[in-house]
Amino acid sequence: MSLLEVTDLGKNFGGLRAVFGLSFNLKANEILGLIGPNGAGKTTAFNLMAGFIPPSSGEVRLEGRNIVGLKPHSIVKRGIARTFQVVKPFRKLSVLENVTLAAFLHHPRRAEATAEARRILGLLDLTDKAEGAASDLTLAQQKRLEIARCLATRPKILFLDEPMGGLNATEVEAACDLVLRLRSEGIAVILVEHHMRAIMRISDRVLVLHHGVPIADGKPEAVVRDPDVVRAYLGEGKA
Amino acid sequence: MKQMLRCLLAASLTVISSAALAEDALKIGAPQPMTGADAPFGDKFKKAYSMAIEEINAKGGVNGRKIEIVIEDHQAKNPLAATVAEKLITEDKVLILTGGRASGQAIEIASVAQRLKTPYLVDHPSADAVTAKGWDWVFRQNPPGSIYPEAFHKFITEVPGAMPKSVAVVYDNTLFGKTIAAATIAFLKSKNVPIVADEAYPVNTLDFKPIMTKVKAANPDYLLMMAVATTDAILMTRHAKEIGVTPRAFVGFGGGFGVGDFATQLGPLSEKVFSSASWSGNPNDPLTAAFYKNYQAKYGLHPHEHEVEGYSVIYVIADALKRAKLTGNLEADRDAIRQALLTTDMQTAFGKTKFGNWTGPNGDQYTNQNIYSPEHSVLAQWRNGQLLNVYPKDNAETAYAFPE
Amino acid sequence: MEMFLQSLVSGVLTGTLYAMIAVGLTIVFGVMRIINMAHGEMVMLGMFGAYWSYSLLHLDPFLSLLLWMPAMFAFGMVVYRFLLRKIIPGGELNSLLYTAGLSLLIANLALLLWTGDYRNINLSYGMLPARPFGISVSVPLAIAFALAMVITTLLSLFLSRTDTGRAIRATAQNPEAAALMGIEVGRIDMITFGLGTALAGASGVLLAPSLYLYPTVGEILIVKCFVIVVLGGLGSIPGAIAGGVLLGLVESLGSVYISVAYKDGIGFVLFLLVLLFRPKGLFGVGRS
Amino acid sequence: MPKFALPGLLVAVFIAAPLLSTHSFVHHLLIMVLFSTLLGLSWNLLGGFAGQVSFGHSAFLGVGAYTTLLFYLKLGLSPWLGLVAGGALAMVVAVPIGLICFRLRGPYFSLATLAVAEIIRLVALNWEELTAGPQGLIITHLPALSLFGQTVNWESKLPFYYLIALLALLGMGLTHLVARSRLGAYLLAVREDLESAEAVGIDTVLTRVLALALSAMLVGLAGGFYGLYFRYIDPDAVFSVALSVEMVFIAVVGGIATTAGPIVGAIVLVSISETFRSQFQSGHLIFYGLFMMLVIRYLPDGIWGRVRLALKQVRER
Repeated sequence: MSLLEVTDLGKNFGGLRAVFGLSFNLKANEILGLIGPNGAGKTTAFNLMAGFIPPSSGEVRLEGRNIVGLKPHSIVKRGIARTFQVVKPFRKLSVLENVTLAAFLHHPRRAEATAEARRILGLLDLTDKAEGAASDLTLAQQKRLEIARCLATRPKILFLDEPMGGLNATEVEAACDLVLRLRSEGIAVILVEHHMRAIMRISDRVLVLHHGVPIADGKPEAVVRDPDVVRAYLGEGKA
Repeated sequence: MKQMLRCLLAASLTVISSAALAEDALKIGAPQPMTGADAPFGDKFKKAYSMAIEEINAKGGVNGRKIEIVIEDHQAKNPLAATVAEKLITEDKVLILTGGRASGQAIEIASVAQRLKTPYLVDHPSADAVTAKGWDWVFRQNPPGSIYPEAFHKFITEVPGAMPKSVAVVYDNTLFGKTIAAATIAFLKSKNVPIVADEAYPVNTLDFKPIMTKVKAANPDYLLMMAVATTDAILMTRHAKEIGVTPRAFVGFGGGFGVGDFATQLGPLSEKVFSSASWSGNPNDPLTAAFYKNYQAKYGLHPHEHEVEGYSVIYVIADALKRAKLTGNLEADRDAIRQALLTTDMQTAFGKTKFGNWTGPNGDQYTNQNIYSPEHSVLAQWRNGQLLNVYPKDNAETAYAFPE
Repeated sequence: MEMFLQSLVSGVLTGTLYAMIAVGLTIVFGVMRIINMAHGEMVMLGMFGAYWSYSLLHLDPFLSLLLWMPAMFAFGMVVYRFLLRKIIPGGELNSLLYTAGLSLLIANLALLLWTGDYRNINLSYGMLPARPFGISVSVPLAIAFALAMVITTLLSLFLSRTDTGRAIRATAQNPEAAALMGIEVGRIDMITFGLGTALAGASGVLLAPSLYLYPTVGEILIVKCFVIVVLGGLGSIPGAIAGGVLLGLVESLGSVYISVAYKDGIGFVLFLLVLLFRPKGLFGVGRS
Repeated sequence: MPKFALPGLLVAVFIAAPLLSTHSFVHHLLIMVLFSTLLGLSWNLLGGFAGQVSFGHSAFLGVGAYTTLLFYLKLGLSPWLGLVAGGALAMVVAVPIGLICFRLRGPYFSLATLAVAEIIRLVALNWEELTAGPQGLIITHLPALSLFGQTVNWESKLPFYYLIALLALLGMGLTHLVARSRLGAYLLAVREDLESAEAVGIDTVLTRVLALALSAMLVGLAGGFYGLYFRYIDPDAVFSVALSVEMVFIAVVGGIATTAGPIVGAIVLVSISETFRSQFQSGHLIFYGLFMMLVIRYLPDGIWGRVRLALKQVRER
């Protein structure tokens, strides 16, 4: 049984078809790259699966149970955590408090939640920033903070929305290493990313969306050679 | 914490300092709205009180002592009315309270006065409850709300052919509007007059045309209108006429139907509109006529109901103060004033005043309510921009006329 | 049928005037994210302006629009420049409470200066209503309606055809981007607040011959105004117009066919219903 | 400092305060201060901590006040029981209101709460069989209460003072507990960003409804106190928009999302309005408005918020 099974997921905004017929499986410990040109519906797909937007059709099964219709927080409780394309830390709160809030999910007592948060900050190299305000972090640090928040909810699957966006080369490297390390700790990852080199390096599989419709699904090397994908990226008539 | 104490200290100091004024004058307290939407009324009463007090003090005061009025602003808010009543009684040490302006505030003041054993002579608030709760320290000169339609009831019963064949009743959903509507609807029902429209509107309605279209469709013989707000009274009449409601008679209940603005703003539309009020002024009475003249001379304004009430209540208080044996002991003096009020029997610009216990038309058991209240009710009619009393006959300045 | 038509006409006429007050509030919100609690007082000032120029200078209130709109525009800019500018970065709640303080200040100053007496303007041509098709239409209200239409049209032309107007719309959509594009957001804020105040003043002038004026009249107008603006979608001008007319209609039809006593309640229920199905109002898209 | 020093001191001050003066009007002012404190505290739980700015809190005040008085006047039950029932009912009423209004955000939420409060006011005004409509409810006599063998006479001020002191302490205690608990942390998260809060597993609707319910309970109790102390309620007085706005003022002047802010705000606002009123018969609201503007302009975090910030800076130096 797959960890996550998505069947025929779709969403219409008014008359606009944002996502259509999205189906795929995610195995435990897998890293799936979700790519596609701007406006292909990647973030919408995240929002649908994580419960932030109700889908118009389709099913999302986590360990065999349909999670469509659940609120985002219950989906988090069941093991799917996400980050945001534009980072959304709790700006006025400290870094530690940001993570503590997430750790409360499994540790109702404040002392325990704080201890857990400190542990996770340590894993992500943010310990020395713990007491500072989240808004004072660099972008790369804020992206790590969001991942730290996710980890504190003990996810089975992580949805990362452009974790490398806006980062420099060294930071991208570090982010790739981080994702691989998370996988080694038993977390499956779906990431939306434009940084193709990073995708090629860390993904086990790549799924390509175009105009909301999946057009390719397979090994990274195979997918980038797929004529449909090339056409989608370069535009009609160029291939 | 320090800051807290300092503020408290500051608050209590203000209280104490303001209490130390004018030791020997006899003090009357009056909570009134001096700010906020009701401020014009507070101002009317202030002018009226001051005039009466100047007159009395000019003639040597009460038993040689001057009288003084202490006005406190309650912003037309009930909790503040209780606050300032408390302050006037315990800090300013007034002998008696008057004023209040609206019924909600009057009930708060009455409740405080009763608890702190200080007489409260009500001059204007008209809710029946003020004198119907058995509060024996509370007196009222003006008639309660349910008396407003009294003259109208007499008129339709006694004048041949005046009994309406059907009525539409339009009233505001305040205590004032509802009390009068209830009293008159009960009376009309007892006379088997069909009520063809019964509409309660919120105060400060900007557009009466929809309601009046409905009234027009019901085609009533009489249109009865109740309004606590002057603006509603005028706008309602205007819209009724503009829509083309054509009953045999328009009858208004409430101060707004009797003020000069009613005629100046409505022009010909005001012609022959009736106003049934607890008090419409009886210019045939020499005291009232003199007050009108003096007030006009002093302030350059034409006084109405509020001013007469405020002016004459001071005379009632001065009369009680004169008869009470004052010893300088506050508690004993307040009780003496209460005793004196119980035996008040006098004539003022407002009419006759004598307090007693009796039963109102809606079944309320009044305590210390002016027993002449039913006689104060007058039916007046607008004629060529002038409000003239038409009924009962004793007060009439001219004969009543039905519109063609 | 006559009853229905009459309430319809009444509703549209009053609704349009509501709408015009609301438009001023909504553009200020759209650009500056301020809920201006003193907006009702600006309407009140417009009403008193019309009253004084009528009673002292015998200027027809509708003509005095030419005097009071620019005056209120300048007044709004002054208020922005000296009182509001520093407050806006403090967030929505603070600016809301600040303008609530301002509204108390203005209303009570007016009370002190002009007393709380009820005043009105009696126009010679306003005594009797016009009666097209047997429906009673008050003449001053009809003139006000027409002028409100003209002003709103001019406003939308200004916003779509002029550079300043376009800059205002850009700032409303995204102040950061507008600033990057070289728009002086501070100047645009000042002009917008002036514009909002001028519109409030103009609606005051237009309403003056039909309503009573007194210093605290703003209170009853502002709550209605909020309902309209939120109903239509904060920041949306077409929304404010639709919301105003809708509220006017609901109040007038509701008081005939449902209950006058619940007239205001019907408006609020409608308001909640609309928000439940469209949480950002009828025309709301807005930025989150 | 030992753990119970500060609360102990606070309780001591509350007990001692009225004994410093024999003026019953000073007692009245103290009661007004604590009543305002309770209002500010309750608004602050929702508006300050959770950032959900309600303009309709008088709805719960009214529910509390009507429940208390109806318990006594219509059912003949003890008004003290009614007070508790009022708080409880306000809490119950808050749940559906929350579920409706929390679908909305920011100013939309604020105005929806105002609309709900106005609708409830109109119902209270027109449902005469239950509420007596605009006539309101009047208490002419409060039965003496027997407490620990002592007879408590409600004609004097002190029993009311200690009652409201108890309620205010309850409010402060509750605020303190919430601020330190998981719920308090969740409220801050909700205030900062609803989507992020959901993303870390916080049920944002439940969290907000909970905050509203607690807040409504406190303001419901305050309403019950209002009814018993002022002895007269009518729909326009207890369901008023002005009262809702006053609650916001108290919390903001004192300092949003703090435990001590509302009491500071209440002391300052009551003192200011008393002082200005006794100095100027009319026009004193001008100064009140000016004061509000100055506080927000120069102390945007409120008076207590500013003091706390200063203390923190001193400590860090």
